[in-house]
Amino acid sequence: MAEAGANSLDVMRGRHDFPEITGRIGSIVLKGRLPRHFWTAFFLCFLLVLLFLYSIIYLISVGVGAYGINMPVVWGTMISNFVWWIGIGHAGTLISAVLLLLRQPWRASINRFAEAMTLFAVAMAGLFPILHLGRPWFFYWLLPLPNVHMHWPQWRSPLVWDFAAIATYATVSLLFWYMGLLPDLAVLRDRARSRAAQLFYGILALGWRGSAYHWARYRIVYFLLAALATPLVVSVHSIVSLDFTFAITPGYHSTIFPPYFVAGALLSGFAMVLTIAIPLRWAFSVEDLITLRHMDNAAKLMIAAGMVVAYGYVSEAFFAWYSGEPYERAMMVQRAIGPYAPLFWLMLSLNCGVLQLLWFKRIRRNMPLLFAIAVAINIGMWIERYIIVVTGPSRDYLPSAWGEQSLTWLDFGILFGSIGTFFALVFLFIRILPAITIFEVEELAEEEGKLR
Amino acid sequence: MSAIADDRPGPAIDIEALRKRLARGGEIWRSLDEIAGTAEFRRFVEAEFPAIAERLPAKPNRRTLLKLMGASLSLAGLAACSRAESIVPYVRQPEILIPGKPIYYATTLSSDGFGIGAIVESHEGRPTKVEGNPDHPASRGATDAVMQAAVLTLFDPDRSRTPLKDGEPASYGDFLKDMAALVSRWAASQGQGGALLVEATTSPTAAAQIDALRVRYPKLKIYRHDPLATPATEAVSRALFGSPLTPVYRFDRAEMILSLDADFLGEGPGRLAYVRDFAARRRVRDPSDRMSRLYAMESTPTITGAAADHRLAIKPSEVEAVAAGLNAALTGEAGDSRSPIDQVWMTALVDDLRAAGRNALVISGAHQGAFVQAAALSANAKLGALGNTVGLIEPPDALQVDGDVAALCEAIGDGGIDSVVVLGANPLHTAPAGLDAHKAFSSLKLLVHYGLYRDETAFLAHWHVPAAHELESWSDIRAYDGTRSLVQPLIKPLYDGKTTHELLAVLGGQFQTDPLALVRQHWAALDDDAWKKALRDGIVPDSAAKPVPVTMPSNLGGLSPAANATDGIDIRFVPDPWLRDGRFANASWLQELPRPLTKIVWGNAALISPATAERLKIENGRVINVASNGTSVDAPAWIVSGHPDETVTLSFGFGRKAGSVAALSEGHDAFLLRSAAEWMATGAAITPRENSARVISTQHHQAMEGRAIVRHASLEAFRRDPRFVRKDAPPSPKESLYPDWPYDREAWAMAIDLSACIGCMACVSACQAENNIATVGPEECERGHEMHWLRVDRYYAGPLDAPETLFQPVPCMHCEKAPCEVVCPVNATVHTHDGLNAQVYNRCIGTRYCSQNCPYKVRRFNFLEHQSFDKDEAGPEQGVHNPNVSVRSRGVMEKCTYCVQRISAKRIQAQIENRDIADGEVVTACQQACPTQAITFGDRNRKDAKVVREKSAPQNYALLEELNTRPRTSYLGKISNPNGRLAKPGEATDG
Amino acid sequence: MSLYGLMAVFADPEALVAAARHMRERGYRRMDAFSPFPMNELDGILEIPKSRLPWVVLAGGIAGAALVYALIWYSVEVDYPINVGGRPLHSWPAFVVIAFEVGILGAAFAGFLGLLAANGLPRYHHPVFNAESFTYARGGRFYLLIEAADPKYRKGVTRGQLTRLGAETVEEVEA
Amino acid sequence: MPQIFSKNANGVARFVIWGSCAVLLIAAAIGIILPRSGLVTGVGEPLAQPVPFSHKHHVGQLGIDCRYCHNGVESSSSAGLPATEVCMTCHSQLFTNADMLAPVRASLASGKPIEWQRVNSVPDFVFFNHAIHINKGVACETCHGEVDQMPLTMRAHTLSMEWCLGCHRNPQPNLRPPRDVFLMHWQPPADIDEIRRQLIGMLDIHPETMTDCYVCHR
Repeated sequence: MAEAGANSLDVMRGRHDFPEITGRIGSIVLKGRLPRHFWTAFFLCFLLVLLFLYSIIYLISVGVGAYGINMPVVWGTMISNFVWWIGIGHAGTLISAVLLLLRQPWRASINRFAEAMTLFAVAMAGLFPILHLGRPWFFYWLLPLPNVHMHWPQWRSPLVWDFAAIATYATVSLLFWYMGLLPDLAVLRDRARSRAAQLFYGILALGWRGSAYHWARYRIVYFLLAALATPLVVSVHSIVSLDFTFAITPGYHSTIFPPYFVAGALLSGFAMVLTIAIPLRWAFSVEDLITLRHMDNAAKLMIAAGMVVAYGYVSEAFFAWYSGEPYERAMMVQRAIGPYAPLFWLMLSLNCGVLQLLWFKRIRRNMPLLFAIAVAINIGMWIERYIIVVTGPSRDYLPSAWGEQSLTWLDFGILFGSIGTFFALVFLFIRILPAITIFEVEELAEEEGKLR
Repeated sequence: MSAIADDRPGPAIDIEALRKRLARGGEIWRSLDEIAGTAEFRRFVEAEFPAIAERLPAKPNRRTLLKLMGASLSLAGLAACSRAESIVPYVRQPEILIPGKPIYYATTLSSDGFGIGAIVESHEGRPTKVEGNPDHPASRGATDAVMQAAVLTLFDPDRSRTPLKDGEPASYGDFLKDMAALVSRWAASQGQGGALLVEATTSPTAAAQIDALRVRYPKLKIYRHDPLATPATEAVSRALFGSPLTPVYRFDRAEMILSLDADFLGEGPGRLAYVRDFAARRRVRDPSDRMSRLYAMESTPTITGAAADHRLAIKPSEVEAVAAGLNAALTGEAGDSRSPIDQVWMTALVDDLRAAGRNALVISGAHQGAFVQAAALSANAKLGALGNTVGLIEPPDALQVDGDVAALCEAIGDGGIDSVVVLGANPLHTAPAGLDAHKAFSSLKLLVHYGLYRDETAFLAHWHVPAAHELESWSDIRAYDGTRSLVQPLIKPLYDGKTTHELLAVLGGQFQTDPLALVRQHWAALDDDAWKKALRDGIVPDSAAKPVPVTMPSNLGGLSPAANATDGIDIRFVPDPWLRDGRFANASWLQELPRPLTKIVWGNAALISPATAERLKIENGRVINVASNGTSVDAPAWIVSGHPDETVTLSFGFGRKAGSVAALSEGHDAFLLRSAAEWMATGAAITPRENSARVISTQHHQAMEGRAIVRHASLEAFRRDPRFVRKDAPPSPKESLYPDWPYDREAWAMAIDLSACIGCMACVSACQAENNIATVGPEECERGHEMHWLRVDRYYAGPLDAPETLFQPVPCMHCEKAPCEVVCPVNATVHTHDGLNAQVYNRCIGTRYCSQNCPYKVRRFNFLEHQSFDKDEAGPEQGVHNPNVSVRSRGVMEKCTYCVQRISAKRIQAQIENRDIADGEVVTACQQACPTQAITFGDRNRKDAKVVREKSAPQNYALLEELNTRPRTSYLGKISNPNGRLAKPGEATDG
Repeated sequence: MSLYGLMAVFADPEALVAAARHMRERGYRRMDAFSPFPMNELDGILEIPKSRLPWVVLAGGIAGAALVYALIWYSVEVDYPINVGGRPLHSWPAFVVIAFEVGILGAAFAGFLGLLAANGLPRYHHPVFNAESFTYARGGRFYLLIEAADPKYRKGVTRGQLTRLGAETVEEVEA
Repeated sequence: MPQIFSKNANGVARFVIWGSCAVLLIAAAIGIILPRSGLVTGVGEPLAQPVPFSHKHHVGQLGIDCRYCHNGVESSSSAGLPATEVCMTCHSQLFTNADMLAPVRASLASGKPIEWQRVNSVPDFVFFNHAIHINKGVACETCHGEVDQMPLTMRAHTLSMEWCLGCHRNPQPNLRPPRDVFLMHWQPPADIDEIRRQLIGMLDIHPETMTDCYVCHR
């Protein structure tokens, strides 16, 4: 990655004309000339998809006892995976929605795959609450359906709120994403040579023709959706955090959770954005469209979010002590010196320690290093969620009931399986849809007057 | 989901079908794993039980096997069962029987040969639940864990179900032929070369039959083999009074009790009665109440020591010295210098005993040597307690025999004996290590074994005959105090088992006998009405043995301390509290029931003290080699606070491989180390091994972490401040954000008296039996998947080496502001009009949020398919299921329901009779089993209710009340009565 | 084959804007502009009326929230009242959360469907696609369409005017 | 650029959109109706029995009381099925060698019970108690329908939780004086509403307690 030392931090480098932009972005999809390592990577992910399927079948046919949970720690990796994926989902919406509202020009070239990332992450997240159930086949009992056994959801339960939040979030993200895609689909429709491609993109494009009248309404609605997505994105992870804060279990029962979960979500989200963007821009040599500026900004947002998370850790510990609750205190001490202590300290060193490197400009612009840090943060954030899930119940009110859970192969099979599936989806997306928003990049080029 | 749903008269056929399929079954337990391999089996399981089929390896893992017993059984029997729901009426319906209504019978269960009265609940001819018989002196309405499991053993698919000749299935007719031959031979030779090996029994009929045999065959030898026998008792009374006598204690009169290594709360045929009286003397509700005081000196931690006000742990070999010292002190001589306990302690004790005078009571462990027992008796005599708190009666199990199994082996060795009939005993597993029973028995011309299981002895036997379970038998039996009672069958023998009396009759030449007639004719004295009454009441009126007046010789009958305290390790042998000598090793309920103090399940360990562990650098689970006179066993070590130093406790009952359940459990066989019938050995050696072994315990943390969980105080402290439970405990909020719900009809509530609870685990076992609670096997227990709705927490307080032990039964608290309910997304756990925290299994989808949010962690989750709720496929052990309780499927949360099925039954009864439910009408399973009556249950809205009186006691408090969950279950703080002049154990610390 | 209108192709946005303004000043009303990305200037020039979609979105949001809250209220108060953990039947703070989420959902759907409806999409067959020159394939082309139905439309005249405005090509589009 | 789609593509698109909406609505309707229809609940479908026992004949024509065969109904949770003996009390005299009754005679001879097919079944996790209903004035007829019209026994009601709760929430309309519970085609007197109001009080019926989960699920 040559431009490690470069100092020009434009949103877009070099001069482009529209055919060149559409051409380069469109050809990835239409010509399908993809580097070999793309396919190698996809194949690896596919193996993980198979692992995922096997694990799920095993889990459902044998029972949830097959993975690490037990008494007293009846929640385990399914929940932490869920929270982790939801968190990753957040950066996408944030980039596309919030930065749109804030009129941040640099979002243009990364929002598309950020949104895609959101969708796939939410899709993964959506699976876990169901896999978590003892009787997954009855998951629909969380819905208010007319039935002969007078069954209603128990609306006071945060799990029902979750259900609503996740469903809404997934749907809105999808709509938002699809709206953004419409003009680009039109472009692909027109570029497509083969009949099949024409029909495929043509049908998806809904006959978009870029009329000024359409654009007028389009702008408004796109903006409104962004305005809706912003409070939504905050509410979703707050509600996820309510799953914990609503409980009286020590270590769950903390008012700091909602903001601190949202910050954590952003941290892991941007970490994932970088984890994808850095290889992507290199593999398809679009460094001039996804520039160092993007990477740099993302890194800065990470450290901002990361510091809020760090503050969250501190205040969690502080209030455990300040509350004077013996149970809270004992739990916090146990977290630091108990059976889960190694994980706890590893988490701190990753999410608070490693993060600090991002203060340095030279590290922020060193892509391999930045990539490594992003991955480290992803790991750290998963551990954080797991710590939160298990340490509370493993050290709650009655010492006689104290105990730890030990993970089985199934926990990891499902975690890595889901990661593989996620990336497989990302690859497919890159293959069949424009990973960079053509029309916005063109608009950007227009505004920046970078036309040849 | 329920095994046999309430509204179907099916079970009638159940038994029929059962008997049919079992007749065809062959000896199942051996074929289990083989079967499990076969393709046919796979097909069956895949069809009936996908969950397992999926997980079924070529060689099925142990837990699967445990669960598959039923499946493979039904394979043997009803492989071709259909989904179509068919219902069957009776062909001839018994008058007394109305389908859907349980019937209760009085009978007597045997515990180590002695009788404990029981009331057995029977549904359409299926015995499903054992309760205590209030009229029986040894039960007084209480039961213990082992009795609860009687119904489980009855339906155990592993039971031997056909006669075996040289291991091959044979007909009972063939057996009779061979017996006829034997009988004629004996008749000719007056029983020359013949021997009978019986186990401990108190059955008058059996005794009479044996005497008859003796008359018939003068040369026939009778031997008795009871691995848990305590012969010293008889020896002592012979030496002292010239005739065999056995002591009976009156705890209702005892004010000051000294236990010399006696576990009278946990061991012995009279334990339930003793526990009741003991607890009654210690029930304090008001500062003016009095309570007895218990000093305990014990050589291994027991629940008696845990209940003691002062407890001393001493090496087994030092007990004699203590006894000698005590006697000296009582007679006023100078204290024995060798006494291992300090003088202050001894003087305080002696003063207390003297003060109590004839109301004092000194008990010696029945397993103790002659000297200790003699010393105890003489101490009682000196205090004038003999005849008041201690009475001596002729031993109910008296039987004139020619010796024990050792003598038998010797006789076989001399060639004096060539044919042996073993009645029930299992010498090849339980015989002392010294003698080579296997060699002796395999040299016999004829070995006949009669027993419930095809056990180690049966393998060697030429003939094995299945025994009838005690719930299938006609017999009679005597209780610890000599009371005679009858044993009547609840069900026709499932596997054509024979009663002991039938076998004895066969040996007497009567080949076709009616089991009832055999017993009835012995009771010819009773006319039919008296007989019926005896059956109905469960006892033969005033048949208790009369105390024999004795005079104490001054010189202890010449007995003196035998063994002197040697250096080196002492070994203390104990029977496993549930499995006894291993006879119940195949009862999964008992295997999985945590041992009172160690909380160990599915195995045993070598118990040692922290100090000893420190000295030998042993940690929990490290395998140690215990060597004593030549032999040695390897066992994982387990460190127990309050265990005497330089001593190791080994328990019998484990290490058996016969029986699919028994084979699952780990643990060592302590019989391998036991020479003769001793209960302790000295001069042993411990050498730690490199490896460590798995010891499964259900409680991993022993301290209360300074939390006010078990709130306890001494009697003085209680008198100073009756509301001590409030002292430096977090305040309980009174107000709540939410308006209180009205509970204007019933409001069920429970009170648990922690002073009374001795941690005997009877309640847990009863709960399991009543509520169809699954057993999950060792692997799952290790992972923390056990299912007991009610657990008894055990905490240690105070110094590590001499801690105070505190028990706390923890069922569901039925919080009025239940945290679990608010978080359930599907309304699967909600409140009822009478304030129950109801759990609706069929609505639960298993988010487990409720358990996550339960501060008491009393909810249990079906992590895997632990038991089948499919009637067609579940096998005979479903016969034990309570038809009024759903059998829960995989992925469903469950918990204590306050025995809602009992509440419903009583309410329906009351509603039909148009009246309110009376106080004390609804009795929960745990409450009914509890020998100390620590648990009270009732309607909080009735001012006169017993539970209201209990809850109004000053020491009443709710667990974690500061959380404002408003529990319906509350506790009465533990009050102990230590001697003010001595250090009060754990008084200052914890809680 | 009737005539739908005249399609003029311009190289860059500025040209399109200028052209649109001129034609507007010349009194043409039935015209439309097509561009690869939104161009705010055109709104004013073409006098595109203010969209009412924001109100639709608001309505959708309120409807969603209200409906679901009503459903919840009915279920806990009327259909099956149960004492759950001693909490009041109508625990509104808990219910508001769900109402909020569903409100957002309603709003989003209203916005998206509203947009499609207002824009008459999907419309796979449209006269403008008949124009040879009309395509987004080669990126930025900017089109101005004068409909034949426009009162001021004169075949030759209009074409001339467009050409003079710097259209690269002017082509007749069949309906 | 040539058109990609033909003229009627727009029509097709519109049809697909509205069509799919319609399909969804229909699916929902089916989802609501089907579980309550006889197809699923089996209401009105007689089952084949080993012996074609006719309640119509025994109850309708001969007028045998319910309790003659179902003798547990007043005191037990289970109404009980007649033992083979009970059948034979009459059929040892009547139709002694009717082929129809061969299974019954065989059963008595062999001691093997007759395997009937269950008609009115509830799931195993539902604990129904006949005695309490009978004693509180809920007639056999109310749940089992007019069995005296059934040549072969069939379900009269869905026995779904919905249906049970209907009465448990508001029992009054289904009550009758307990002495009349075994009557078929019972004609309520004119002042039945008043009687029922009194019954609620006299029989000490508390609807607020009858919707607790554990009333049926334990």
